[in-house]
Amino acid sequence: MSENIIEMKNIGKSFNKTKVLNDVNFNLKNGEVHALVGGNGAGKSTLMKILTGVYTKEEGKIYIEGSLVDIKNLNDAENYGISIIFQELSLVPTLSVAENIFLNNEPKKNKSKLINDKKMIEETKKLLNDLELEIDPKIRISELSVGYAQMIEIAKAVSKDAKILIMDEPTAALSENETTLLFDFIDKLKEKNVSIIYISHRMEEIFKITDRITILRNGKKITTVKTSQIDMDKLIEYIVGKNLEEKFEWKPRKNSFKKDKPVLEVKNFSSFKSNLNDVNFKLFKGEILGVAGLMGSGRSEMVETIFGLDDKKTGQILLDGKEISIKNAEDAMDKGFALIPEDRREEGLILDHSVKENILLTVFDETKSRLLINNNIGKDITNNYIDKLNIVTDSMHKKVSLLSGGNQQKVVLAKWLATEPRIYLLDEPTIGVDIGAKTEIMEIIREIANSGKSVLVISSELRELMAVSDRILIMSEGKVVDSFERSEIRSEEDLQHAIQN
Amino acid sequence: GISVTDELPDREIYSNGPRGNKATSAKTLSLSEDELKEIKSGNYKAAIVMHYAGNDWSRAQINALRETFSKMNIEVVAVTDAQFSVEKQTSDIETVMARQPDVIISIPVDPTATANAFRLAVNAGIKLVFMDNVPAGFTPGEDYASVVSADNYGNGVVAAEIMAEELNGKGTVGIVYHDADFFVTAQRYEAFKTTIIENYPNIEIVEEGGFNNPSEASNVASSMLTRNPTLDGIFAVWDVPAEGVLSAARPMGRSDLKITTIDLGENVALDMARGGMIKGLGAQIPYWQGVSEAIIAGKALLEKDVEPYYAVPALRVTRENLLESWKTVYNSEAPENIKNQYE
Amino acid sequence: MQSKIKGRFRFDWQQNIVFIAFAFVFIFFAITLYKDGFLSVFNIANIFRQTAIISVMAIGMTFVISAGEIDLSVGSITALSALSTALVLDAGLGIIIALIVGLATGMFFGVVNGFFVSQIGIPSFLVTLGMMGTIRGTAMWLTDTKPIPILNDTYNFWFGSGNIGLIPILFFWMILIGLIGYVVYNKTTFGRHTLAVGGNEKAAKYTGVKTSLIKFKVMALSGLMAGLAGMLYAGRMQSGRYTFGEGDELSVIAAVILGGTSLFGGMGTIIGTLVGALLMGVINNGLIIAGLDVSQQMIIRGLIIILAVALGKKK
Amino acid sequence: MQSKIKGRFRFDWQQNIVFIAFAFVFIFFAITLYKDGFLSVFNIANIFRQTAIISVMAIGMTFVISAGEIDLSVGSITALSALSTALVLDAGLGIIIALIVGLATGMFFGVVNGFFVSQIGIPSFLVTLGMMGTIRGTAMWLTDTKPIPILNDTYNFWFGSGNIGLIPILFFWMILIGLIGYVVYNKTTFGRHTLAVGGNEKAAKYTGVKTSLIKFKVMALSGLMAGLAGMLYAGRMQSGRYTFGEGDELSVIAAVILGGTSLFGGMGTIIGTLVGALLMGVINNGLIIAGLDVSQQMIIRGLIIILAVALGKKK
Ligand SMILES: Nc1ncnc2c1ncn2[C@@H]1O[C@H](COP(=O)(O)OP(=O)(O)OP(=O)(O)O)[C@@H](O)[C@H]1O
Ligand SMILES: Nc1ncnc2c1ncn2[C@@H]1O[C@H](COP(=O)(O)OP(=O)(O)OP(=O)(O)O)[C@@H](O)[C@H]1O
Ligand SMILES: [Mg+2]
Ligand SMILES: [Mg+2]
Repeated sequence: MSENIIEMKNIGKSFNKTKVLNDVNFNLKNGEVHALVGGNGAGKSTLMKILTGVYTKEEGKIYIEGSLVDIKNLNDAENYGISIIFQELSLVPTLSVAENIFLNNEPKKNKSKLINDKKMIEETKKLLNDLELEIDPKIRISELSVGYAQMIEIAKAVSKDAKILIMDEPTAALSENETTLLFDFIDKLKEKNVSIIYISHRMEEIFKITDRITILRNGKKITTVKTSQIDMDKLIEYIVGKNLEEKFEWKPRKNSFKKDKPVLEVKNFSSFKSNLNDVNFKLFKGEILGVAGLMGSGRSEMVETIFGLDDKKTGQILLDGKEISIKNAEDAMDKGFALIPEDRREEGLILDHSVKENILLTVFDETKSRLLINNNIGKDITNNYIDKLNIVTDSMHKKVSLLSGGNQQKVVLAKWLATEPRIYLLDEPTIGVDIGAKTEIMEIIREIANSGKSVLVISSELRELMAVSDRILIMSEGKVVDSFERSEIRSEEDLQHAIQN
Repeated sequence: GISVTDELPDREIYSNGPRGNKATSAKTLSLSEDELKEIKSGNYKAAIVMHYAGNDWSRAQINALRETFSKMNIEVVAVTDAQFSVEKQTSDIETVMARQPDVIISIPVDPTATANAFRLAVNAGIKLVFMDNVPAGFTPGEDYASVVSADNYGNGVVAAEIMAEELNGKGTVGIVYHDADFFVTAQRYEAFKTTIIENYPNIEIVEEGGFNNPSEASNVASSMLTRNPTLDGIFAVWDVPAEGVLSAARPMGRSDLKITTIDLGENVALDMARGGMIKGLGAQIPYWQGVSEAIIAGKALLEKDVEPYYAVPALRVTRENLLESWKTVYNSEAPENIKNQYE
Repeated sequence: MQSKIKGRFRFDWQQNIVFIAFAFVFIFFAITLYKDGFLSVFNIANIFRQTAIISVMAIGMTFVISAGEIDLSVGSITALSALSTALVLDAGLGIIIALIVGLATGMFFGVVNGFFVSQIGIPSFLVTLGMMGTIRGTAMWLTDTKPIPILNDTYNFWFGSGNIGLIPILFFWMILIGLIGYVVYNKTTFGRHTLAVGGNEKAAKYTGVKTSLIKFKVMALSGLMAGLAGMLYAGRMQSGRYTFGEGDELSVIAAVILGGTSLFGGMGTIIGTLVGALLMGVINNGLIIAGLDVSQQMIIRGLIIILAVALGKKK
Repeated sequence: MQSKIKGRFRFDWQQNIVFIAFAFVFIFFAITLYKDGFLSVFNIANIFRQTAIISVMAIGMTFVISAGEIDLSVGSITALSALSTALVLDAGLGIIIALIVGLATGMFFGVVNGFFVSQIGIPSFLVTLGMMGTIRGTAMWLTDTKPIPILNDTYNFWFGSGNIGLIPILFFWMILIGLIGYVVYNKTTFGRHTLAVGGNEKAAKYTGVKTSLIKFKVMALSGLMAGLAGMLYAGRMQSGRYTFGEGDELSVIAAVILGGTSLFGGMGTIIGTLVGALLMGVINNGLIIAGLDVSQQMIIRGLIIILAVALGKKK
C-alpha cells in the first residue's frame, strides 16, 4: 500500500471551452492535513468536485489507496470514505438542522425501516455538543445566519465518519472562536488518522494546521511543499504570481479627519425582532470604523437594522446631525447608504442572473438614456468593475452561480461600489476573497475613506480589521460594549481578548 | 289552474322517447284549481339539478320552473349546475338531498354515469321529473314521473329544411358538430345530416368538424373555410358555436355564407334580424317545457299518473316570424335592439 | 459558548392556517345552515364522499409539489383509468384484473411524465399539460366518448358506492391513503428526499440524493394515485366515462396549496392537504345547501377561500 | 486583467428552444397540409387572429410569472371586461367610455389580486383561483347569463373583427402590445426589478427593490392586459358573454412557459412568449385543418408540445 491515500494524476477540465484545470497532479498522504491554496477561480473547488464525483473530469486518473477508481457521483465518493464540506454549502433551507445533518444518511428503526426521528435528534445534539454549538436540532436552516449554517455544514460532513475529509473554505464565515473550535476538532480527527484537504484564503490558518501545501494558479499546479519549509511571503508570491508589496499592515492614515461633527450617529437603537439592545455609536466623515464581536453578537443585525431591513425598531439615527427615518432599503440608498450583506447567496446575489445583471441591479436608473435602459452604458459599467476588482469570468453574461466563490463575492462588492454612496456598511466584505484581492479591497476601502466618505466594516478576520480600521467597536449580545482607537491596540491577541471580555 | 299555452306550434314530433315510445304533446298538460289548492297546502320543496346552467335554454327553464312553482307554493330549495361533469352532478344530487326536497327536476349529464345517484333519490322517496333525457334503467311511473323533451330531432330537420331553401336545393355545406356523447346534440346532428342526404340530393355535405368546447367552434369554422373557400352553408349544432362560425366567416369576407342552427339565442336572433348570415333556426321552447315539468311535478306529488313522455314541438324561426317566435319561446317581448331592426 | 439558538418555534402560517380557516367555515355553516340539515349524519357523509377522491389525488400531488414539480394530468388519468377498469369488468375479467389494469394505467402515465421530467428535463408543467390533453384524447377515443357501465356490485360497493354502517366506503379509502401518505412523507427516506429536492435541488444533489430518481418517483406516484382515484370514480359512478376528472387538477392543486404546502417545493404537510380538500368540499356543499344561485355560489366560493385564508393569516 | 470579457451571447435552452420547436412544427404542417391551404394568406391571417388575444394576456402573464407569481383569473377577467364593454356600448355611451370601463374592469380585479398577494401575503395561486370563480360568477350574475350583442361597427372593426388590407386588426394589437411589453420588460427599471424579485426576493429587498410594490404592479398589469383581451374578445365575437376565456388561463400560462419563462420566476422572455403563443395556435390550426377528430387532435396536440420541446432540447 502506498503512503498516498489519494493520487490525482493529470487532471484536466474545462467549462464552455475555457480550461479551468490543466494537467493537475495532487496527492494526499494518509493522516495529513493538506492545504490547497490559490487565487479566486484557480480551480480548487473544481478539483475537489471532481474528486467527489460532482463534476466529471475530462482528463486524468484518480487512485485511492493505490487502485484506480471511477467516482461518478457523491455516493461513490462516500463509499470510498470521502466526505466534503462544500464552499457553497449543501444545506436545504426548508429542512431542520437535524434533517440536514442526516440527509441521505437517516437513522432507521430496526423493524419498520422508518426514519427514527428521535435517534436523529439525539445524535444531532451530541454532534452539536462536540462542536460546542447550542442550536435546537429542530430549527430550520433558513433561520440561521451564515456562520451557524457553516457550522452545521461542518457537523454534517463530520457526522459521516469519513477517512478523508475535504473542507472547502470552512472558516470563511466563522469568527476567531469558532475557528479555534474547528481546529481543535481537526486535531482530534488527526488522532483518528483522518486525512484532510483544507482550502482557505486565510494564510495564518494554513500555517497553523497544515502539514503540506499545494498551490494552484489559473488551473495549473504550481508546486507542493511542506508547510514547515515555506514562509508567508513566498507562499503569497506563489499564489499571486508576483511579489505583493503591501500586506495586512496598518498604516496610520495621513489625512486625518475631524472628529467634531459625526456624519452618522446611532442612539439607543433596539429591535424587537432580534436581540439588538440599546446600541450607540458615531461615525465620522472619512473614518473607517471596524466592528468586532463573537458570532451572533448582533453585528449583522445592527447594520441590517440601520439599513431599514427591520421595521420593528426603536431609537434614533442622525445623519449630519439631523434625525432621519429609514423605512426600507430603497430609503437607505436614497439617503446615501450602502450595505454589503454577509450572505452573498441569499442576500447579495440573484444566482440565476448574469454577472452584468447583478452588478447593474443597484444602478439601472443610471444606465438609462432617454428613459430606457441602454445596454451599452451597462456594459461599460460592468466592464469597469470586472477590471477593477479582477473578477474572473469568461463573460459578463455568465450566470453568477457558475463563478467561483470568491468571484461571486467580488460581484457583490461591485454592485454596491457602483452606487457610490456616502456611508458604506460592509458586513464581512472579504468572505472567500483571495489574498491578492483582499489587499486590493483594503486599498479600495482606504481610498473611499480618503475621498471623504465614511465606512463601517464588520469582519471576523481580526488581522484584516486591524489593518484597515481607524477605530474598532466591540459588540456583545446586541450591545456596543467597547470602543478602541486603532492606535490603542497593540496586537491581535489584545483585540481577541477584548472581544472575549 | 295552470296550463301550457296554446300558442305552441302543432308540428309533428319526430323524437321518440328514451324507451322508443311516442310522445304526447305538452299542450295536454294542466292543473285544475282543485289540484292547485291541494298542492299549495302541501308546502312542498323542490330542487333543480341542471347539467349546465349557463345558457338561454337553461335560464328559461329555471325561470319557468321557479315561476310556476311559486304559483304552486312549492319552495325551490336548491339550484345546481354540474357544468357537464357527472361527478359534480352526482355530488349535487347527494347534497341537495340533505335539504329533503319532495321533488327533483333534473336533466342527467349522462344517463349511465348518474343513474346510481338518481337511484339514491328514488330510494329516498323523492319524485323525479326529467328534461330531455332519463337515467339508464329507469322506469316511468315507478322510478320517475315523466320526462318532458324538446323535439331535438325535429329541430335538426327544421335547420336542414331552412338551409335547403336558402340554397335553393343545391350547394355545399359543412357541419360544426359537438364531438361528445351527449344525447341532445347527437340527435340534432343526426337529424340535419339525414334530412339533407335523404331529401336534398343536390346538396353535398363536404365538411364536418367537431368541437368539444363551443369556444373552439370559431377555429373549426375557419379551417373549413380555409379548405373550402366556396362553401355555401354551415350548420352549427347550437347557437353558441354558430356565433363562432359567424366570427370566423366575418373577417374572411364571407357575408354570403348561409348559417342555420338550433336555439334562439339573443346574438343569433339579432344577426338574423339584421339580415346577417344566420338565415334561420329551429327553436326549442324551454319556457313552456319548464312549465310542463312543473305541472308534472305537481301531479306526481298528488300521486296522479301522467303519460311517460311529453314533448314540446320544434319551432321554425326565420327573420319573418322572429318577433312572435321570441314570445313563444321565452314568454316575453323580444329585446329592444332586435325589435329596432324591424322599424 | 454564549450563543444560544433556541427552537424559537415559529408557527408557520402554512402549517396551521388551513385548520383555522376550516374551523371558521365549518362553524359558520353549522350555525347558519343548521336547520337545513348541514350537520345531519347524511350530509357529513356526503362531504366525505365528495372529498375523498380529490383527497387521494391530492396526497400524490403533495409529493409532486413538495419536490418542486407539478402534475396537471391527474384529472385526465382518472378518466382513462376509470374507463379501462370499466372495460375490464365489462369483459368479465374480474376485480383483481380490473384493479391491476386501473392502477397500471395510472402508473404508466405517471412513469411517462416522470421520464420526460427527470430524464429529458422538460419542465413538468409542460409535460403534464401535454399529457393532460393526450390522455383525455385517448380516453375519448377508446370508447368513442361512450360511457361504460359497471354492473359488478362487489366492485361498486368496495370502490366507491358502498357504506359500512353509516360511513361511506370512500371515507375509509381517504383515511387509508392519507395514513400511508403520512408515513411515507414523514417517516421514509423517500419522503425526506422529496422535500430536500424541492427545498434546494443542488444541495440535495451535493448530499448524494438521487434527484432525478426522486422526481421520477413522485411523478409515478402521482400517476398511481390518479389511477386509484379513477377507480374510485368508476365505483362511485358505477361506470367509466371520458369526462371524469375534468378540471380536477386545479381542485387538487388548490387543496394541496390551501393545506400549506409551498408551491415552490420543500415544505408541505399531508394532514394539511386532507384538511384543504375537506375545506373545499365543505364550501361547495354548504353553498348548495344554502340554496344560492349558481352565480352566487361561484362568487361566494371564491371570496370564502380568500377571506378564510386571510383571516387565518391575521391571527 | 486576465480574462477578456466579450459580450458573447449565450443561447440558453429556454431562450431558443421555442424557436426551434416552432420552426419544426410550422415546416411540418407547411409540407403536409400544403394542399389544404395551411399556407394560404387567409389561413396565416387566421392563425394570428386565433393567437392574438391569448398573446395579449400572455404578455401580462410573463411579468407575473417572472416575478414568481401566477394569475389564474385572467380568463374570467376577459369575460367580465367583455360584458361590461358590451353593456356600455349597448347603453350608447360610446367607444371612449367603453374603453375606459373595459380596461378599468380588468385593472380593478388586477389591483384586488395584487392587494391580497402583496399586502396580505396570500399565495397568488390561491388568491387568483378564488378570484377566478368570483369574477366568473359576477359575469354570470351581471346579465343573468345572457349575451350582450355589440352593434357598434366602429368598435367591432378596431377591436377584433376588422382587417387592414389582408392583415387582421388583431395582428396589430398583438404587435403593439408585444412591443410595449418588450420595452417595459427589458428596458425599464420595473421590468428588471420584476426579474429580480422572481430571481431572489430577499436579495432584491436587500438591494432596495420594493418587492411588495413590484408584486402589486405585476398583478395589476396582468389584470389590465386581461381587460384588454376581453375587449378584443368582445370585438371579435361582436358581443359579450360570461363564458369568454374559459380555460384560457392554462393556455396563457402554457404559452409563457413554452416561450422559455421559468415557472419559478427570475427568467423570462417576451418574444419567447409570443412565439410560444403562436406555436400553440399553429398546432391547433394545423390539426383542425388536417381534418382530425377532436380526440385525435387532443392526443396529437399533447404529444407535439412535449416532443417539440424535447427535440429542441436535444439540439
Ligand atoms: N459549473 C460551471 N460552469 C462554468 N464555469 C465554472 C463552473 N464551475 C466553475 N467554473 C469556473 O471554473 C473556474 C474555477 O472555479 P473554482 O470554483 O474551482 O475556483 P476556486 O479556486 O474554488 O475559487 P474560489 O477561491 O473563489 O472559491 C472559475 O473561473 C469558474 O468560473
Ligand atoms: N439567543 C439567540 N436566540 C436565537 N438566535 C440567536 C440568539 N443569539 C444569536 N442568534 C442568532 O444570531 C443572529 C444575530 O447575530 P448576527 O447575525 O447579527 O450576528 P453576527 O455578529 O453578525 O454574527 P454572525 O457571525 O453569525 O453573522 C440572529 O439572527 C440569530 O440567528
Ligand atoms: Mg472555491
Ligand atoms: Mg454577521
